[in-house]
Amino acid sequence: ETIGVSIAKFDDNFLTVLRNGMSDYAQTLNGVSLQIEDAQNDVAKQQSQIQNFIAAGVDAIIVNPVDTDATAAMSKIASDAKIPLVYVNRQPANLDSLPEKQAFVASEETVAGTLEAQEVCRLLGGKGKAVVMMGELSNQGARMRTAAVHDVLATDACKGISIVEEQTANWQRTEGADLITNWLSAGTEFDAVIANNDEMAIGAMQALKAAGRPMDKVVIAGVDATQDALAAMAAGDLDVTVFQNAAGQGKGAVDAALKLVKGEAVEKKVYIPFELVTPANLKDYQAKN
Amino acid sequence: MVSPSTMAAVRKSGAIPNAEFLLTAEGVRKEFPGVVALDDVTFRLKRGTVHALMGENGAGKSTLMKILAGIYTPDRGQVRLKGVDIELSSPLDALENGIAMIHQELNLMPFMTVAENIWIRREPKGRFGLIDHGAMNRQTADLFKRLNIALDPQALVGDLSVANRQMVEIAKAVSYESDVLIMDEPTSALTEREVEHLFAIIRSLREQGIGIVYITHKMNELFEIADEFSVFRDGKYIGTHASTDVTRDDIIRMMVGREITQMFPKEEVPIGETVLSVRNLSLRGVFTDISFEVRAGEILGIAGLVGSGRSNVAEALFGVTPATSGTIAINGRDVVIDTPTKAIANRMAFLTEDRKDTGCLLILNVQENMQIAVLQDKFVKYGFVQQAALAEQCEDMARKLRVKTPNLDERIENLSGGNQQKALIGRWMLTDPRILILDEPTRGIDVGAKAEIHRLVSEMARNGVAIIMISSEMPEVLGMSDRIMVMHEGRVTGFLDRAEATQIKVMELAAR
Amino acid sequence: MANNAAVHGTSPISPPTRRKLPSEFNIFLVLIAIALVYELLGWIFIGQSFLMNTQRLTIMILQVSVIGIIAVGVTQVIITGGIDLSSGSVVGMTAMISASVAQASTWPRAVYPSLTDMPFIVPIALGIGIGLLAGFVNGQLIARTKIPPFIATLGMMVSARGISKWYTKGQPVSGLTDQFNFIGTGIWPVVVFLVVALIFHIALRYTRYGKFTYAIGANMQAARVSGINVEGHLIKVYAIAGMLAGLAGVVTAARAQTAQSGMGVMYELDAIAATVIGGTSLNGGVGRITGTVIGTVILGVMTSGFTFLRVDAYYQEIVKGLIIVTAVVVDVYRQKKRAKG
Amino acid sequence: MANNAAVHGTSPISPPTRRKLPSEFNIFLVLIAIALVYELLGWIFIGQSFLMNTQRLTIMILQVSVIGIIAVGVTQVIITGGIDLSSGSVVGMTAMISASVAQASTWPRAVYPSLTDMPFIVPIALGIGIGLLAGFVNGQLIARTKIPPFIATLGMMVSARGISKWYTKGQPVSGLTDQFNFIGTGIWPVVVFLVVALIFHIALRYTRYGKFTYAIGANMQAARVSGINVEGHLIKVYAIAGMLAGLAGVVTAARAQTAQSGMGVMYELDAIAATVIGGTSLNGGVGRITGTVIGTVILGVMTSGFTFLRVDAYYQEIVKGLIIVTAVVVDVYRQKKRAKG
Ligand SMILES: Nc1ncnc2c1ncn2[C@@H]1O[C@H](COP(=O)(O)OP(=O)(O)OP(=O)(O)O)[C@@H](O)[C@H]1O
Ligand SMILES: Nc1ncnc2c1ncn2[C@@H]1O[C@H](COP(=O)(O)OP(=O)(O)OP(=O)(O)O)[C@@H](O)[C@H]1O
Ligand SMILES: [Mg+2]
Ligand SMILES: [Mg+2]
Repeated sequence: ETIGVSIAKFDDNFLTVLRNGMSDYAQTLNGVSLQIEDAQNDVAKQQSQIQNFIAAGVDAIIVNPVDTDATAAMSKIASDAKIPLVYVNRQPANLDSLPEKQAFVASEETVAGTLEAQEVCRLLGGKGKAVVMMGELSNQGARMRTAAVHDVLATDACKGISIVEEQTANWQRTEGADLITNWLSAGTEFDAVIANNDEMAIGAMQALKAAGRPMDKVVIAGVDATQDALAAMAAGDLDVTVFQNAAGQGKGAVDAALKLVKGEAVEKKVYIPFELVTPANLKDYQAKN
Repeated sequence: MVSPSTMAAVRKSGAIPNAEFLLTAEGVRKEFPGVVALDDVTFRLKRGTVHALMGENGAGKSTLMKILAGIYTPDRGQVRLKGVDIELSSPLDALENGIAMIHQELNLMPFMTVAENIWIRREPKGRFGLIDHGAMNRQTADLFKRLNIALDPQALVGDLSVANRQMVEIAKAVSYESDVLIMDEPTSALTEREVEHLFAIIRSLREQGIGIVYITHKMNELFEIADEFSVFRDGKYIGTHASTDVTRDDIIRMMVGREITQMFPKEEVPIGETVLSVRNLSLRGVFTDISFEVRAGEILGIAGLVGSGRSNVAEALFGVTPATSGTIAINGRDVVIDTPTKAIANRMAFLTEDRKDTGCLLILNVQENMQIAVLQDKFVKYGFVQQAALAEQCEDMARKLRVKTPNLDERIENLSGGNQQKALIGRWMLTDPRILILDEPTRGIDVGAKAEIHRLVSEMARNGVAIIMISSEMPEVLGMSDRIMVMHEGRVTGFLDRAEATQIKVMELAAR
Repeated sequence: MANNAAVHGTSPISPPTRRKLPSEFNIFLVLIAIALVYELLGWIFIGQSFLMNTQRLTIMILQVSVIGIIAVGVTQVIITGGIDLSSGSVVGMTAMISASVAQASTWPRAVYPSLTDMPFIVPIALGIGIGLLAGFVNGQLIARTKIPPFIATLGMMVSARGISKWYTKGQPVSGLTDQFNFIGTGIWPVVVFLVVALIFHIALRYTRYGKFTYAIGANMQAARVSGINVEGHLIKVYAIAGMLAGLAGVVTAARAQTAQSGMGVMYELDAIAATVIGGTSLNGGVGRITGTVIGTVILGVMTSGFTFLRVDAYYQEIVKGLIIVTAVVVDVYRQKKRAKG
Repeated sequence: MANNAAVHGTSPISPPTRRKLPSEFNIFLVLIAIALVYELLGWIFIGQSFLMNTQRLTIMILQVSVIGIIAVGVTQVIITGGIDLSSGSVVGMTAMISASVAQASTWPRAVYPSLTDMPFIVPIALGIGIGLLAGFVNGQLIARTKIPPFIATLGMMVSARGISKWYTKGQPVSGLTDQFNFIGTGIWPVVVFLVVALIFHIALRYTRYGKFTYAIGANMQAARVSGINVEGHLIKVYAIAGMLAGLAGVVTAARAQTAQSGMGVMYELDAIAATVIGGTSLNGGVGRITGTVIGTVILGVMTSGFTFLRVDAYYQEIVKGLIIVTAVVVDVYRQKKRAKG
């Protein structure tokens, strides 16, 4: 079987792990080949890729949506062509009305924000000042994680933590570092950095070090548990991250697609859980991702 | 065949081959798409002479010179430098072998200083191998002193007038201390005074044994400066003679292949009502208090030295750079003209002095060039251009003006300068103007075409058009004008009637 | 033609009768060549025809129709000797704004709950209008302040992207009415593209608007002296380019059935590439819409071909860059050769 | 000008000594103005000084030093009348490639396990070399095939981005040696930027390389007939621009202590903006490195100011676009005024 895969963005660390998980898994299966395309964060390009897949006669399609609100149109195109479709990682807006032979495999974004914020809250003892670094503003993951952070910090246990600054660093490490430096130079004081992803958290960490701030005075939290992040945690610089099982999602998506091709039944929603990573359980994750 | 670099090395060593001719070209052929620019052409330059090249526009003069200067390579034929066969494949080859050229079009870098322009690629170096700007400026000052040029070495070339830029080109060419100096129409932007200056320079170079090729369309210059001349026609070599052996009419016959009886076919036509009347027109810092009138059928010539502000007055009249004060009245009614669009609406037309910068749409074809002004208010219905009717008009006009082109779809940049000029005159004649302003209408134009343009201007005057003609060529102003207005440094210094006007009187007013 | 020469020439050198092919012909050959290479490789490696597949033929053009709509405007701008870097951002901005008044009342999170279920003409007109406005601002800046088009439109590019992010604080705008979505379905985007191309093909070749556009690009100063209101005309051209980018934004939103602030990123470069591949000169004065259409189709064919041949995504971009360059090199080379021969 | 008229006349009057301000002076005033506005707003709204803060002064320049390094190369390209769209992608590509030979042996997943713990000079030289090569290819394309620089470098932009994604299949390259990371720490990037700027400031003003660069941009035909090897020189200029983009890539990787294929996206536009804000003309022939440095600093001051004044992220881009345009408008306006007065 040939499966066409459209990934929102190739140069995204997390999605790279997911993509590789997928192709590594496909190689272990006999007669399954993947045609992976880069949608370059462009909804229209993604839609076109699906149509190109259909024209090329693939057996199934896996989509990591650029824009989760644009999935209705894609679902329709695939179901009109009677080709199975699996969404991965990002939750399609039409999840509750997915046509026949379509499914969704992911983790719940809000969980990432929640786990991250709860751990920060715990480490701070429910009191202090935090800064929030957001991913690209147009990205759903960024918005949902940020919203979850707000929700957690609004709970009774964590009300004592105030968000003193909130800005975007576009998922980027250097932008994260520059943002922190700009804040420090403005005299902003904070006890925790809550970042939407690890890259920005690492940038924050670098900037704080460069400014000579002791790392044990600041709680730094990210999401993804990338190799760099785990290394930083091992060094004692990063305090919190959240493991999203990218490879697991990729494998799940391929499995679901193959089942749909064979006409077997598949759950509409397959959730791969997020897992909190702290220095305590760091060792369990160093071999993953 | 000897390589250019070997020859250059020989020249540097000071060895002087004793050949009769400095530079020769034999059997040269050069083709451009659709045009044979040169066909089996021969040219020989003796040392210590000024050799003029004559020929109509498009005869191939510049093309031959560009071959000698290493810019084009000939399709066929042989170039010999001091008796040695050589293939010049770049301008650098030519320069290093002692061939320098002043091009027909100015070739300067406007944002660089005079000194930087002159010494480009040969800048004096000082400490650490860095360029020594002080030395470069001193070198320039020395050169200017030798050539008696009064220019600031540190001025930006872009701030200079066309005439002064031409002087910079001349100084630059001289600075190469070459054996052969090619000058392609160096005086087309100069007035009498700088021309005299240039001739002095040329004479002293000739005495040093340098061979000079001199291209011009001005007959009088030929007899004043050239020792011998060669004539080309339609890319073919016609002949070479000593300039003392022939008369002006002989040369014209060789160039054009027919007689031109009347150089300035000015007709006496009845002068009508006042069409244009200008009162106290001023443009701050440029010209002041210009007042004059032009009547139907009248040709008003404007004379003056280069930089006297004649072109600026024309531009102000046409709304290109509107005047800051003063009034313009047409047929007795005051009008406000602050854009060319309004000028055209008032049935004015303006042939600008710089064909390349403000005239031709170089990459468009001849018809597109001719029709652009008339489209302002004619041949357009509901926004659509009435192509068929317009094409016919353009064909007619091109035929009437004898524009030499394969067809009207030809890019105008492939036409010779004179034919470009005729097409531009056609552009304005199509608008059926009642006031026509011509700024240097025959600059760089050959004798035949010049006579034709003059005939056309006369014809328009006969049809009642009021004409203003700016010209730096004295015979042209004297020959064509009913009245001459003379300007000096932005002011009018006097008017002369056709009957009383002489070269001396005009010069007196112009230099006052 | 040969007759004319005799008429105009004072001495009739009869020119070699040159049969003139339109300049887009070159690039059309490049298109055919690319398609044939794919066809051949298809038979060899995939055992399928590349071209004999209506679905593929449709998607080839469908996927670039938005780029094509923009490119029609960009072509006009480039013919005047300018450039428009803002079109991609204007697509994003107009997609957001027009979608925000195209939402169905059934959608729970409408941007303007009181403006739901509008007739489809309202969001379309609004999108086009906003695009027009953005283009008008570009034109005003360029014509009045004389700053380089590159900078004026770069400023607009950055600002318009900012506006589209700010407009709903990054939230996508979804739940659009079926009426509105309709123009994005099936081959409607292709139809819109071709109609727009046809209109401006005619406008450029047969109207005064077109003649003035070329004249300004060929020599702005000469155009001014010939009576053209250069400033006014430039404003028109940039406004039209903006309007078309606005239309492209509407089509993009309708096609995705949602609007998102990141829409249209880098489209300006694809549109410029399509235009230049199609033979329009970045120096101004030269270019045709037919060429631009072919250039656009080349981009589409290339993309479909990659998927068809299962070219690894990592190589696609590398090869895409090569093809863009090669197409223009071939064009330059053939033109030079024709000029010589 | 009244004076000048006399100068240009034939009568040899000695020219009035004109006191000349360098043309970057305007833009320096713009920089001061922006800084003062922030200072003022700072006291009013934040109750703090904007400028009296060494940390902020450092980050202002640090955050744009990579852009600045690129802009030094881009300035030279633009002076020749060209453009370089590939610099951002070249940053990404060289960051990836140089980082891949800068990994420490302690890192478990090195790209080339046999090439770990290399002396820092190896990755730096490799990065610069790859950049040089990319620029050389740009130059060759432009000089030999005569395709427009916009297209040649657009092709390189797309291809180089493709290469950086393909190189490790999108995997980031981390675990770099401390030696290598060192040049990205502290104010080293600023030092690199300023040294590069100084070198090319001297090169442009006091060497033949510089004179040729200006001459080609001012009038390519004139440069050619003056004996300059225009093609050869253009290749040099593009190669140098590529080399500086390569250096910028190395610094970026060292600063982030990792390399990712998405690095440097859109940097080319920031670099061009800095260059043009600094007074370099896109028409060629005019421009100075000092201006470019000021233009770069303006971008940095602007960004820091936004954070300082807590400008909402959604508005930042909108305002950034406005500032870019305004800076150039002010410059154009002041130059016109000086030309008149
Ligand atoms: N680059 C070119 N491409 C095409 N045709 C050209 C080119 N250069 C010159 N020609 C043509 O070659 C012929 C000779 O041109 P050339 O410039 O040598 O004439 P010329 O004698 O110098 O004329 P003028 O007195 O007008 O300067 C003309 O018909 C001209 O149109
Ligand atoms: N755009 C300009 N910038 C600077 N100086 C200018 C400009 N235009 C004209 N001048 C100067 O104004 C003066 C008048 O120029 P103008 O061209 O009107 O003179 P002219 O008598 O027509 O001379 P020419 O025969 O060279 O055309 C000259 O000194 C010229 O250098
Ligand atoms: Mg000539
Ligand atoms: Mg004049």
